[in-house]
Amino acid sequence: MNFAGHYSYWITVFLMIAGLYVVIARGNLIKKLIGLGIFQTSVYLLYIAPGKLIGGTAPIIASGFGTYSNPLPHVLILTAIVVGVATLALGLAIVVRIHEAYGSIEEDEILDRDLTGQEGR
Amino acid sequence: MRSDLVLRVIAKLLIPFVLLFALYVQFHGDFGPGGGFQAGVIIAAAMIFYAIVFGLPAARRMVPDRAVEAMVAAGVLIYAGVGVAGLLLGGNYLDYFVLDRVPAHGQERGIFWVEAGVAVTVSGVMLKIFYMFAGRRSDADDA
Amino acid sequence: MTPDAVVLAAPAIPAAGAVAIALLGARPNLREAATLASAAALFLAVLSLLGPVLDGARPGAVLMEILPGVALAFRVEPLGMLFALVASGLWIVNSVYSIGYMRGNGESHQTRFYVCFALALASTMGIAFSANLLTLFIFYEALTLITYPLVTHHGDYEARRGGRTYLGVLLGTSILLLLPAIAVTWAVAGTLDFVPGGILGRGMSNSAIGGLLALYVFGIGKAALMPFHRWLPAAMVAPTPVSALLHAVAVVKAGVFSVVKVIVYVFGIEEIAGLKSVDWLPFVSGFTIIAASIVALRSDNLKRRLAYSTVSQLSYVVLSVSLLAPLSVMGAALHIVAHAVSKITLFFAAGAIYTASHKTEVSQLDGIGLRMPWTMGAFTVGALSLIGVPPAVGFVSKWFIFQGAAATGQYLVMTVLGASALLNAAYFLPIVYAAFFRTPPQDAGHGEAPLPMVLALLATAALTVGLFFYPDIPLALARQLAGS
Amino acid sequence: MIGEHLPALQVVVPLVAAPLIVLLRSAPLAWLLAVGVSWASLVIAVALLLQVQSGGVISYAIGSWPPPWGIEYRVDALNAYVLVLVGLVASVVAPYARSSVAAELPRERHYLFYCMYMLCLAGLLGIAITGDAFNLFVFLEISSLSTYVLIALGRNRRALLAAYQYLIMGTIGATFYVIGIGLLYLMTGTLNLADMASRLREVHELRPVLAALAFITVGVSLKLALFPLHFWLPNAYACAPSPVTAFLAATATKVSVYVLLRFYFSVFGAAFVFERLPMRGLVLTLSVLAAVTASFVAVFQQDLKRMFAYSSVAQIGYITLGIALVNENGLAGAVVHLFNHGVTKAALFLLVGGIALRTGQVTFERVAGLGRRMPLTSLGIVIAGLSLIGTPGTAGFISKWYLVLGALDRGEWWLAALIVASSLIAVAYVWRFVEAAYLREPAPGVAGSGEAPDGMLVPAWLMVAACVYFGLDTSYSLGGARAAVAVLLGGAP
Repeated sequence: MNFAGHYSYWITVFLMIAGLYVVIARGNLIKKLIGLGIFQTSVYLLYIAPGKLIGGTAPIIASGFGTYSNPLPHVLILTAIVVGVATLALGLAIVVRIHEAYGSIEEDEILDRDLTGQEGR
Repeated sequence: MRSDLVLRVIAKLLIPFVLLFALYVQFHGDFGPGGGFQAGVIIAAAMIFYAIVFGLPAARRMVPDRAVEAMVAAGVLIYAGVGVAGLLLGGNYLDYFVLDRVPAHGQERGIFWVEAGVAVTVSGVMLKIFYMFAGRRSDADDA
Repeated sequence: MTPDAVVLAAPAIPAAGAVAIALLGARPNLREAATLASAAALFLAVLSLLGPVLDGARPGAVLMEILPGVALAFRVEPLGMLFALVASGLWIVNSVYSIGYMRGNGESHQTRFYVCFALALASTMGIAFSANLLTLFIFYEALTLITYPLVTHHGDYEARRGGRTYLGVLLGTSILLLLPAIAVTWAVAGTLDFVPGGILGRGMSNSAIGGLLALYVFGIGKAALMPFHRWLPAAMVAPTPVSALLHAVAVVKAGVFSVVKVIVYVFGIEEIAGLKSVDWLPFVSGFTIIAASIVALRSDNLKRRLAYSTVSQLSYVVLSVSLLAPLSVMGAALHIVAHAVSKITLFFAAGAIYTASHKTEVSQLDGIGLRMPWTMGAFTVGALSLIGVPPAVGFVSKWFIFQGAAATGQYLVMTVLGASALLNAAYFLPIVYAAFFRTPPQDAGHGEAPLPMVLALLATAALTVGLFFYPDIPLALARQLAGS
Repeated sequence: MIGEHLPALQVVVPLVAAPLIVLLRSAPLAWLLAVGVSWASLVIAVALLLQVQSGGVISYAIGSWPPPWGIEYRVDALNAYVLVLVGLVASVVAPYARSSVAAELPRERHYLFYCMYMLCLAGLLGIAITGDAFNLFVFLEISSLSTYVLIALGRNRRALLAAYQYLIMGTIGATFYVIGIGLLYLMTGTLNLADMASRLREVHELRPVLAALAFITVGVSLKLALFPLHFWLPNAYACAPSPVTAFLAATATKVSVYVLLRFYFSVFGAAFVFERLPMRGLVLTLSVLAAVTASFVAVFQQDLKRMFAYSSVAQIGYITLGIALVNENGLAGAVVHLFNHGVTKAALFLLVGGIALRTGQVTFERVAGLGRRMPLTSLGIVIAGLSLIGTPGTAGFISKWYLVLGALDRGEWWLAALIVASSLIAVAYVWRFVEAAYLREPAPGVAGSGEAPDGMLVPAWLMVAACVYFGLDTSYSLGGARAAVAVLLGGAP
């Protein structure tokens, strides 16, 4: 197997694992969202990288060009990015309200406050 | 910041051109990089620039919250409306071919309106997000 | 109405009665009238089916298909006819008695009581007339659930605990054992209908048949075969009319009825007679007879003693059907009737004693026969019937069971029957003796129970004796069952 | 003319209703529109089911681009069945929402609720109807995002945390799904499910396909809360506004199960998933664990919503267990349990919502003596609870029956015994409610107001009646499920 030849996959896998790790390991709600963003970004790469042909151009028919990159992954990922942005925005909005309600964005502190029934600021 | 004269003048000068550029990007989307997404974001960027320079209340006077929400909804409705138009003209949902007597023109017509809807919604959403996050802060300050 | 329509009406009448009772909840007299009216209507409806069934007709009705090939369906066969007749007839008597009891003791939630009672009868009719195992199972579970509010009627700690045992054992056995048994039957036979001669065919090995039989007889927890008998004493926290009609007649008889029906119509007597893998059943039921009698002997609480007596008597039915001979099957069917009328008399008496004197223990009954001569007279008749002394109906059924045992040469069973008759005498007769021949304590200032109760218990006592002299109808139905 | 466009209308009608509601902004109008659209979706779904029954699979090309290039909406007996379930629950929840939302949410957010409700409905219907793997992801996210918002609308601040947790888990799940789709796309070059299925047969390089299967399984299992990936569910269900809980419990997880079924049986093929791989043992083990442990946990909950949420996890275990049986009876049990459990849980959560409206919280202390104060609500919970247990004569029995038969068909006696034994645990938690409601005196100081408003009681009781009806007359529920199973086992999607 050609390890170096698959470098885009290595990057993808690295981003995937790193993002997932951040989501799981961090207690800060914002950092979790950042991790989630990295995790999603790896998917963008996973889709787009194979769609590129070396020497290919944008798929607009013009004289002098014979090879085109596959446009479909781009379209898909454009959608996925929009979804990702929406998720991020919603996540942040919820975090803002959590901060207002609990006075903290650290997971352990929030759970602690829920247990003791203590009010936020 | 609000009293910075240079910024205010530059901003007033710049914003029309930003909006114009947005329109260029919007209509160039047919045959080059561009389209509703990008144009919508640029429009929103212009508004956000305005809000940063002149303050949130001023921006809200110009584009009120209600209008922003209406933009979000209207854009989606335009998009869906194109689809329904396809239905009414005898094609499938989102069928652009039937929008004009010449199928190729129908495609262009369809994508034009769809991109317009996208631009409206995207700029609305971007503004809405900005208003929400920025608004919280000033609400908190007022309180 | 055609007989087919009457079959549908049988569960519908008490259900409609329940609605009427609920609506009339604010006016007790009208409410009780509704109970009596629906009881009478039900009895007449069931009675109208008797003629056709005796002539060999099997009226039935199909409602809707629940599973492909299995419908919610009713079909009247002799055993179901007998059971329905007993339950609906005794409901009238019991309603009269209930009115006296509930008012005499000032019980709360009376509307709920009568509603649930009517619904319980509706479920009983459904069981009696069910045409297949699934219909039987549906109404069997419905009966369990609808009697739960009756068992926990008082709502206190005792009632909750009794209710848990009641529900735990009955639901537990039916879901854990009966449901898989039905599923296996379906998988093997491809049908769940009750067919004379059985439906299993040759699809199972002998040992598997033995296992399936075990799933059925233990899964039908209402038959109170040991070790799944605990719910019956637990159910005694209920008001006495509930113990009388439901836990001496409807519910427990639904259990043994189901066992008989499964053995006759699912397994088929001829099919499994002589199989080594099913000959454990007489031992289990024989053990239950003796063990429950001994427990009854040692119980001071009157209702508890009656409950264990019921456990023991129910196993008579299972025992006699497990002999797998036509005569013993007749005996089983007859004992369902005999035990019903006798035991309801005994419970009526226990309730009357409680209402009049608030006494619950056997040791408190010294000399009570002098104050309540009618009640204790009826009690004596019921006790003698269960011991098997003529002229009471208990003698008839025991006679057939004995003959069945003799015909199949089951000497162990004959020994069990003899021993249990002695045990029955040992736990009933001291009560009678104490009631009539011991000197009463001086402080007891009470007379007979309220009139409706006395009337009810005299009626059932008369029935106990009457059926000895005129056993034609039950006998004819039992003969059809055994011959079919 | 409308008949041939029903597949598109199924999704478009609620999708268009959402922005319309934002434009309307008025709560009563929004509610009216939501009810109308929900009912319309049900009508469309039923019409589609009838069309499928008479004319076979319906294929609808969006934008007239023929599949496999364009997006295809593809309706067969399986997803028509799911569509009807979603439509049915939506059209019962929508009328119910009026009173409930009026009590639980501030007035200026009402239209937002209905907008999100419509989006969620559109998303769920879209997942079920689309025949395109990536389109499915988009609808998955539409429904998920609106669900997060709906949960965050809950009264308690814990709702925010529950929504956040669900957002993280849901996004991870959806991203896993998309990774799996990406790998399949790399191997087959198509996103159309039917096309993908046929091209997969020719793929010889198995490793990416295995990875795709793993990613899709984990991703979808997160969404359907398969044990042990269920931790988001109890919080989300317990904190969300009552109509949301009812709607989600009855539909969201069910639609995810549909996705799993679609991929296992139609795309990868049952033979590949269950015979060449040890998936059967895995799914079976997890399902049994879910059914047993979640039921046990449910017994010890203090809050009714939480209790029924854990019960949902257990019931999902039954559904996946039916899938793992991979035979006709087992699958019929799984598919019919989708429907029956959906109806049962909708009834339960709608009724519990009524209690929440009257007593604020739905802890066992608060429901003590409820049988007197809210007789109809209590009775309804008991009947629906019986269906949850699987008492004969209720819908739940039908599914249990087929699961047991499926286990017996495989000769797995112990499994049949486990299925019936675990339903006994359901008796324990349902009976906790019965004892509290009927056999305990109300705690002092609990508000003694009466029944829930009719607007809530009537829809809830409709569902209760459905629990009984579908236990007695199974020609629709079971007939549909068996047709769906025929599709699954027939191979072609």
